[in-house]
Formats: sequence, C-alpha cells, structure tokens
Amino acid sequence: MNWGVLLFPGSNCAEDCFHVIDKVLGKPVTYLWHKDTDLGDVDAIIIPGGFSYGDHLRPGAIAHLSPAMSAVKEFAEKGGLVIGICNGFQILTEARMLPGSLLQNRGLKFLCQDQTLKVDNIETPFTSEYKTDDVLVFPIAHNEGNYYAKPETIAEMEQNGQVLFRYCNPEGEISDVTNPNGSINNIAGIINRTGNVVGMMPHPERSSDNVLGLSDGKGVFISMLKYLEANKQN
Amino acid sequence: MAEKLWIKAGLTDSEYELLTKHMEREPNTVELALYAQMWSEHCGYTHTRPLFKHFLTTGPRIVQGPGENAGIVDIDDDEVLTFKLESHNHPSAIAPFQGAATGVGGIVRDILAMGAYPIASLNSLHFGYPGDAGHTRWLISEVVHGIGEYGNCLGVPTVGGELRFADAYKGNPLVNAMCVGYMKKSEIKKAIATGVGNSLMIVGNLTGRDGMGGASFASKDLDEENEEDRGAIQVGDPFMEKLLIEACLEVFEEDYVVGVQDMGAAGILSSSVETASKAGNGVEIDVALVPKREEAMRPEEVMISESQERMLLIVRKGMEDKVNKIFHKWDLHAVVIGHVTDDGIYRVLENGKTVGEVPVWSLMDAPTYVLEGKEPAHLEQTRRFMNDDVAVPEDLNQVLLQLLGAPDICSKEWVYRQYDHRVQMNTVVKPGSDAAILRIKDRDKAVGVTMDSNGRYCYLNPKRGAQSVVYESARNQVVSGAEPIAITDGLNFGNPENPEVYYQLEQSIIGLSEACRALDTPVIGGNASLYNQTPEFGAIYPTPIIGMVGLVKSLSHVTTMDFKNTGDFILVIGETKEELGASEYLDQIHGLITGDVPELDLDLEQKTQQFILDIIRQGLVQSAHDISDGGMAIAIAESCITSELGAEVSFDLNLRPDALLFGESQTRFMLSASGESADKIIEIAAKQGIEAANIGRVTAHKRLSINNLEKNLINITIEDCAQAFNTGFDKMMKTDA
Amino acid sequence: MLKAIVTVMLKKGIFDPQGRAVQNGLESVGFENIKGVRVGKQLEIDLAMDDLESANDLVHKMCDKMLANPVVESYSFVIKEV
Amino acid sequence: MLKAIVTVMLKKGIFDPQGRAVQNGLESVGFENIKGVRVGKQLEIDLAMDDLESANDLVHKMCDKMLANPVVESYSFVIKEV
Ligand SMILES: Nc1ncnc2c1ncn2[C@@H]1O[C@H](COP(=O)(O)OP(=O)(O)O)[C@@H](O)[C@H]1O
Ligand SMILES: [Mg+2]
Repeated sequence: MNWGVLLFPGSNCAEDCFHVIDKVLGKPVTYLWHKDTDLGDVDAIIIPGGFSYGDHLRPGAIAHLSPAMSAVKEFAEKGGLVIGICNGFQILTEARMLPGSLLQNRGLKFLCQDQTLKVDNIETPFTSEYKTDDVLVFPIAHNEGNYYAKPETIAEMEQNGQVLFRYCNPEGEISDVTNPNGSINNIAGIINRTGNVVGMMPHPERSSDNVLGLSDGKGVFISMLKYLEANKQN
Repeated sequence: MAEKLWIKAGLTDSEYELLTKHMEREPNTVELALYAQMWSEHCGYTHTRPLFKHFLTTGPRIVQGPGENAGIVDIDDDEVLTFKLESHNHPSAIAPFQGAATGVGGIVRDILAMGAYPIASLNSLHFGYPGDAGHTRWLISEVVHGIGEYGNCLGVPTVGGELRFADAYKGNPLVNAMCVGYMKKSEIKKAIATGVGNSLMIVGNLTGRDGMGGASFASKDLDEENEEDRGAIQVGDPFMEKLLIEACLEVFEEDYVVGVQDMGAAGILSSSVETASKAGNGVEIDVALVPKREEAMRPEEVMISESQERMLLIVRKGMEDKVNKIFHKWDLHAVVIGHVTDDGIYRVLENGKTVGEVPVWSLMDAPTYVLEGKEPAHLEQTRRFMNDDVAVPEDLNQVLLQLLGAPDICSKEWVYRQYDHRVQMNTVVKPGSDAAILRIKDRDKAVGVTMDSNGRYCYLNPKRGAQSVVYESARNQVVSGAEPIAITDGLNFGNPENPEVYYQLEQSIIGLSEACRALDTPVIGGNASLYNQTPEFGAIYPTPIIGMVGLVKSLSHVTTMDFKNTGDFILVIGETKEELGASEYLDQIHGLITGDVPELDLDLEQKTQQFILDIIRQGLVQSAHDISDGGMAIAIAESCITSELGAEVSFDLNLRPDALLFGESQTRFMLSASGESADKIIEIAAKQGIEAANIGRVTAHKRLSINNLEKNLINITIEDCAQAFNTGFDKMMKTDA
Repeated sequence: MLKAIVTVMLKKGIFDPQGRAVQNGLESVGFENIKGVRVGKQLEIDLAMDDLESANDLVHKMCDKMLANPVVESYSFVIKEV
Repeated sequence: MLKAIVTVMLKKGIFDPQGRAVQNGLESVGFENIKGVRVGKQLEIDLAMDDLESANDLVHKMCDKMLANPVVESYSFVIKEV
C-alpha cells in the first residue's frame, strides 16, 4: 500500500503524517508536490495540516487551485481514499470536494488543545477501527475550524451519515458547551457522499505515536489500511 | 561637516573623532550611517561587551560558544542543538502584534543560519499589571497573538516561556523570544565570508524601508521624541519564513554555501560586515543589485533596512545558479549582490560606482564603555526589611487562593492555548509543567527547554537575584528529568549610563556567571537590550532572562509535576527557613516589594540538583516540582490541581505559618513517591547530607490540608484551588473566553 | 492603469464573530447606538490595463475563482481609473 | 439609520505580505496584468442615528480609538443612509 502526503508551500504537518505512516504503520509513503499532476501509484492521499500559502485570503483558497489538486480530484473520482486534516480539510472544502466551509473559531482565537471526540459513523473506510461509544482524544490546533454549511446541506449530511466526528466532553456529551469552535452540530469531521473523501479538523496523526501519550488517532490510519488491503485482494 | 550630523545619527563627538581616525578622513553620509549602526549598543554591545568576560563559555558539551548566530551544544550520537534568545521590546511596545511576530521570526532565522531545523520556540513576556488599563490588555493580547500566529504558521511549536507582571514594565514591556534548533554535527554552518571571489547572495523578502534604523532605535529610551521613529515598524511574513527554512535547508544539503548569516538588526550591513570580519576579508556590495520593494532608496537605506525574512548566503563561485534553482523551486529567488574581496575593505557600490568604503575591522571595533556603577538607593531600605514588619494573616486559605490566582502564578493556559505546541510531534511534556520536554525522534532521549526570570528578585538584589534565576531554570530542568547543559541569556535593563542601572547590569552578570560556573552550564549566547525605560514610568526592573536547555538521557526519566497515585508519599527536599523577603507573598498580599532575596548556597544547590536527577534516573520518583514563586503551599496546590488529587501533609517546623507556606527559601523540591521509594530517597539524602522529609500523602478525596505542629493551617478543596488558579488570568484580562 | 476595489463579506445570515467582537469592543469603551458590525475584506488590485469592460470581466473571474468563496461569502467591486 | 463603511488598510510603504501572496496566487492560476494587490479590512457599522455630521464624528473616534492602529494602518470611511 503506497501512501502519498501532498506538500504545499506552507504545509507544516506533512512530516508528521509521513512519520506516522512510515514509522508507526511501517508502510511505504512518499511526498507529492503541489506542482505535479502525476501522483504516481499511491493508494491513499493525505492532505496535511499547516498554513498553505500562509493561509492568506482564506485557508485553502490558493492551494485548492494547484495542479496537484486537479489530480487529487480525479483520484477521488476513481474511488481513491483522500483524507484532509486541518488545513487539508479547508483545502478540500475550497475545492468543493467536501460540502460547507470552515469559518473562524467563534472565540476568534487560535485553539490548541487535546480535544475529546466521538465517532458518529463507524462504517466507513476511515473509522472501522472505532466503536460508537468511544470517547477519543485528538489534538486540535486551528484558527478556522468552525464548520458551516447551509441548513439543507447539514440535514442531508446528517441523514446520509456523512458526519464522522463530533466534539464532545470527556464524558462523551455533545452540546454547545463541549463545542470548542462553534461548528454546526459540533461537527469535527465529515465524509463525502461516496464515502472515500474525509476532512477533519482534529489531528489523528498527533495522536498516533505512543511516546507522546496519545494514541487514539492511529485508528483512522489503520482503518484506511485495512480497507485498502481488503480491496486490493479482491 | 558643519552641522553635527553624527549626533543625529546617534554617535557621540568622541566616537566621531575615533571613526575619522580609523578612516583617516571624514565620512560621507553613507559611511557615517554604517558606523552609526554598527557602533550602536544593539549591534556593537558597547556597554555589555566588557562585562561578558565574566561568562563561562566552554565545557565538554559546548561545540560553539558566543560569537556565532547561536551557540551549539552536543547531545550525543553526533547530534547537536543550537539555541538563542533575542529581545524585541521596543518594537513590541509600539506595534505589539508585529513587534512580537517579527521577534519570533528573527530568532528563528538565527537558528536557521546555523544550519539547524527549528524544533521549539519559547518566549518570556513582562508587562505592567493591566488593572483598568485597556492599553496593557491590548498589548498582552496582541503580543500573544503575534507570537502565536508567527510560530503556528511556521510549524515550529511554541512550547514554553513565561508571563510575568510588575508595574515596572508598564511603560516598557519585555518581549524576548527563544528558539531551539536540531541538527547533525556534520550539518553545522558558520557565519563566515571565506573565499575571495565568492558571491554574496540575498534570499527571501524584498528590501523596503522597514525598520529603518531599528538597531539604533533599540539603543535609545522609549520617549516622545522617538515617536517619529515609528516609521520603523516591520511586518512579519511567516509564510515567507517557512519557505526560507525549506529552501535554505535544501541548499545546505549540497556543498554550495561557505557561510550563512541571517539579516537582523542593521540588515545587509551587519550581516555582511560580520561574515567578512570573521574571515579577515573585505566585501563589496552593489545596492543597485538588491531586489527592492520601494523606489528611490538611498544606498544607506538599502544597507541598513530591516525588512524581515531575508538571509545572506556566501556562495561558492560558480554555484550561484544551482542555489538559485533550489530557491526557485520554493517560488523564491537568490540574487547576487556582491563579492568577497581580499582587501579588508567594506565597499558599498551603486551601479558599479563606489559610494562608501571603510575598513571592515573598524566597523566591528565599536568603542566600549566601562562605567562606574553605584548601588541603587532603594537597596539600603529594602534590605532592612524584617519578617516582623508584617503580621501573619488570619485566613491562610484565603491567602493561598489569592496567590493561586495572582498574575505571576495563575495558569497561563489562555496564552499557550493560542500556540500550536504539538506540531512536529515531539512534545512529550507540553506547556503547563516545569520544563517543556521534546523527544528526539528515533532515539531514547529528549531535551528540556525553559525560560525564566525574576525581575523583583534582581531589583532587590541584582547579583543573588540573577543567581536565583539560573538556579530556578536548572531546577525546572532537573525536576523534569533533564540534566542542564547550557544557557542563553537576555540582558534586559534600563539606561546603562545611569550608574544605578549600570550597577544592576554588572552585578546581575556577575551573579549569573557565578551560578553558571557552579552548575557547569556555560553561556553559549545571548542578547542585550538596554535603554528599557520611559520618562513616565522610569526604568524596568533589572531583568536577566535565562533560556536553558537540558538533556533527558532516557525517555523513562521524563517526570512531571502532577501527583500520580493516591497513597504516594509527598517529600520535601531542602531546608525551609523563615524567609519572606522578595516573595510573591509580600508583593501580592502585603503590597510590599521589599526584603532581601532568600539565601543561596552554591555547593548545596549543585549537590541537591544532582541528587534530584539521580533519584529520578533511578526510577524512584512519581512526580517532581520545584518550590519557587509562592512557596511550598503553592507547589503542593499545583501538583494537586494538575492531577485532580488531594494531599494531606504536616510539618514540625518552628516557623511562622506564612513563612512555612509562602516563603521562598531556595534549593527546595517537592516530590511524590511510593512508600518503598520514599524510604530509599530519604536514605540516600541522609547519606549525602541533604535535608529530606516525608510530609504526608496524596489522597483521593480532593482536599488539600496542611498542618504544622499539630495545628491546621490550610484546609481547602482542590476544586476551589483549581478555580482560583484557572480563572486568575481571565479575571486580570477581564475576559471570560 | 486601473484599480479594482473588491469587497468580500460573509453572506447575510452567517454569524460573523469578528463583527460581534468589534461591536462588543466598541461598546465596552463607551460607544453607543451601534446596531451591528460586520467585518470583511477589501482588496485593492492594480491592473495594467485600460479597458474598463475587459477589466470588469477579469475581476469577476478572479472573484469567482479565488477571491471569494461562494459557499459563505459574497463580493462586489468597483473599478477606477488611476 | 446610517451605515458607516470603514476601510482599514496598511499604510503605504508598509509591507503587505497578504497582498503579495494573493498577487502570486492569482498569477499562478494564470491571471495577468496584475501590478499589485493590497489587502485590508472593511467594516460595516450600522448606527442607530440620523445625523450625518455627528455620525461622522463618532466614526472618526471609533477609528482612532479602536478600529485602526495608526502606527501601521490608515483608514477611510463613507456614511450612507439606509
Ligand atoms: N548577553 C549575552 N551573553 C552572551 N553572549 C551574548 C550576549 N549578547 C550577545 N551575545 C553574543 O554575541 C553575538 C552577537 O550577538 P547579536 O549581535 O545579538 O547576534 P545576532 O545579530 O545574530 O542576533 C552572538 O553570538 C550572541 O550570542
Ligand atoms: Mg544572527
């Protein structure tokens, strides 16, 4: 299974994602360059966090127009697995590969903290390792993580099980009080209609290396890996 | 010159006389500008350089002492760390967001110039109490925002620092930023312009009129007259800096570059002079070749501009295109602006025509001043303080809560929540404990990083105060499982031409040096920021700031301050004396900034720190915390709050209750350990002649109770403690965010 | 030479926390009669062209493609000769 | 009811990294003839008042006191009846 980590000028979690695939999962991984349109033979693509193009204008506003993103779109249309984390999520919404948009946190401040989450839909290639009752800890670190979409869109997503993760408190309660950034319905991560493109604000990679005291995030990558392996065999 | 243009440029008559002697003629305006910048306090260290002789700068782990962009220490396995701190006080007072942001950018480039990848950023901030002053609150939020935004965008985790308050900083806040970089020993770069004919290439941002004269601006008091200097505001561009890091490190992988220097104060000028002087070479630079953002810039403006995010590379002849190609990949370009020459002359050209030439050595040879210090008048009085001057408060629970919520002590989560402290995935211990700990990937080891100061201590006893700060830094390291290796110092003082300030400066440096010698933590670099004063509020407290780096030899040694298990024993190491002087308690509770700084015994300190490190390495310790601001009661409460556990302790000490609880006797630690380990710790301590006492246990019921001589002093819920600790900052900022 | 002045604002109906914060800030220092504040961006774009009509076209394209996100933002602009 | 439209821009001569990044971004997707971009803020402030002159006064005060930092920014505004 080959993994690709897409690099933009200003990406700063690319090495972290690379590290997890390489050292924690022990799988082959390469960097993909934003100016390239040939993605090689990767089976899954990670669009990492950071501040692509300095987050100028809007996070993801410039990056989503890069040559590599057209290739990523094609890759996804053919069913390839794509996960955008933090800035990667913002890029995917700007590219309209995912619905909605990420607005500034309602507290107007950058927020870096270890955040508790619940998984809403465990029947996806990204979440099969989890149980619905799990309360997971993933770090968040963002200034624009306040998920917004039109009410109709939200209703549709809820109905289709497109909400993957929600912010909760350590007891697993989901309410406005346990919402760090103002996201509608405490949405922390979503999946597209066809179930192969995910965007999430929390950082699963930062919660994948036991040395750092957090390990809940590994499940996302292991889920993806299992899915890929199962599908390769077919 | 008819008019005394040099005075306007910031040079004295005698300095002017000296430079004409060096030049053997009168300077033109370009040449005058070169001297004015290079001979300013900021670039030339005119008042501080003579005092640096006190520093210990070498040691077995020291690869590079002062004299390069940053010092370097060996952390085994052919790996090294490089670190330095830098002040950005005056810019931050005027445009706090940009001032703080560019402060971070500047120090990161120093680290980059060494060839290293920046792995951690820290900051030490000092402000006046906000009180009702919206201005101070604005300063605090803008500074924090500026530091956060820059570091976050760069992807360098901001993992530590400090935020302290005193009225003395009201007019002149302090913003000192520190950066730590990692590299292999073989990757070290130097700031040197060797090889006649090699090219000087400028990379990064375009040059504009930003920060015109920043170096000499930083070498003046902040007063009305400099309001005009406000044109000097630089704007930070962390995105550009991120690209610079990527591109430079890629270039460094090849053998194209012989020297690197970041452009900080006095821009192109100081970076090129320093590199040339180190090689004993000359350089020539054509200002017309410098890519500019603004039109009609005069040659001296180009030379001293402090536009941010620029670096100078000394590139092997013939390799220019290869270097440019790598920069191009990152959407940047590298432009040749001049060459290394063999004549020792610093020559400025404009379109090939010489517009200024002076000997390189003379620019580096800023005159130094050794002044006569005078003990500050206030010491006479503050030394006379006796504990009996204040009464023991009735309600000690209330005092504890008030201290937990005090600006210097309360939780700073409001601040570090705005900093990405986890990016790069090395942060093993995040902000909020004693030292931040970063693992080194693929190795069983880690580094501890800290930044500490105590202006009040140094105000009340400059020498011992400075010693205490070094020791406190080291204590923060050892309780975290790290062996202190070396320090970088930030010397923040008022106007040194005032004899009382000079005394503070000299004594602080002496104190700092003695402590570093005793602990064997050499000074490998630093920064001086003098003239921190305003007509309205006077001089700041003498504030030496210590940035320290330590080595954790195995990840299993990493220790934090929170209690771990109910039933563990709580131990106090070190002697508690009846010392109230200079304490946070006197300041916050009695409104007194007075008394002498608690006593210090250099040998005992060294021995005790080694002991703490030893027992941690033996795996005997569950939690460890140094006892500092606010004393014993605060230390215990902090370990309770962070673990959400209780503690029941009792003493048999013949001391005033407030001195026992809140006094700041030095060389003390608070540990928790299982029963068996606790006995062992006490046994080892006894053998080494170190005081150690088992004072009680960690409990499941969430209360803190402290008794002395069978009398209850403190009995309070952890919830109340946490509430005071966690809301103190918001209360001060009047926010509820 | 032409100068396009582009304004990008959050769409009506989308909560603007920054606007709210500015309003609170203004009120807290004693300003009155403020019914609402919204904060957006203004971009000034210098164009090396003279034809107003083609400039108009160009700026529309820039906005649609990059300068505004139609999911949450609306834009407007004027073009001036300079 | 009046509406003040306030524009806050970085002063001329002060480097605007955001403008530069937007310009590069536009160019990289093929837009041409762009000589420069500067990015600032636009604030729309609804005022519960009718007198243009006193509104003018008020908005000046708001800008000086809070909306712009005179060290780095300049502002301008228009007031419209709505
Ligand atoms: N207070 C100090 N203590 C020790 N070394 C210092 C101190 N101040 C400056 N230095 C050293 O002097 C050298 C020049 O400092 P500086 O001009 O600040 O460098 P830069 O321009 O790269 O910031 C550096 O090596 C620095 O570490
Ligand atoms: Mg330097």
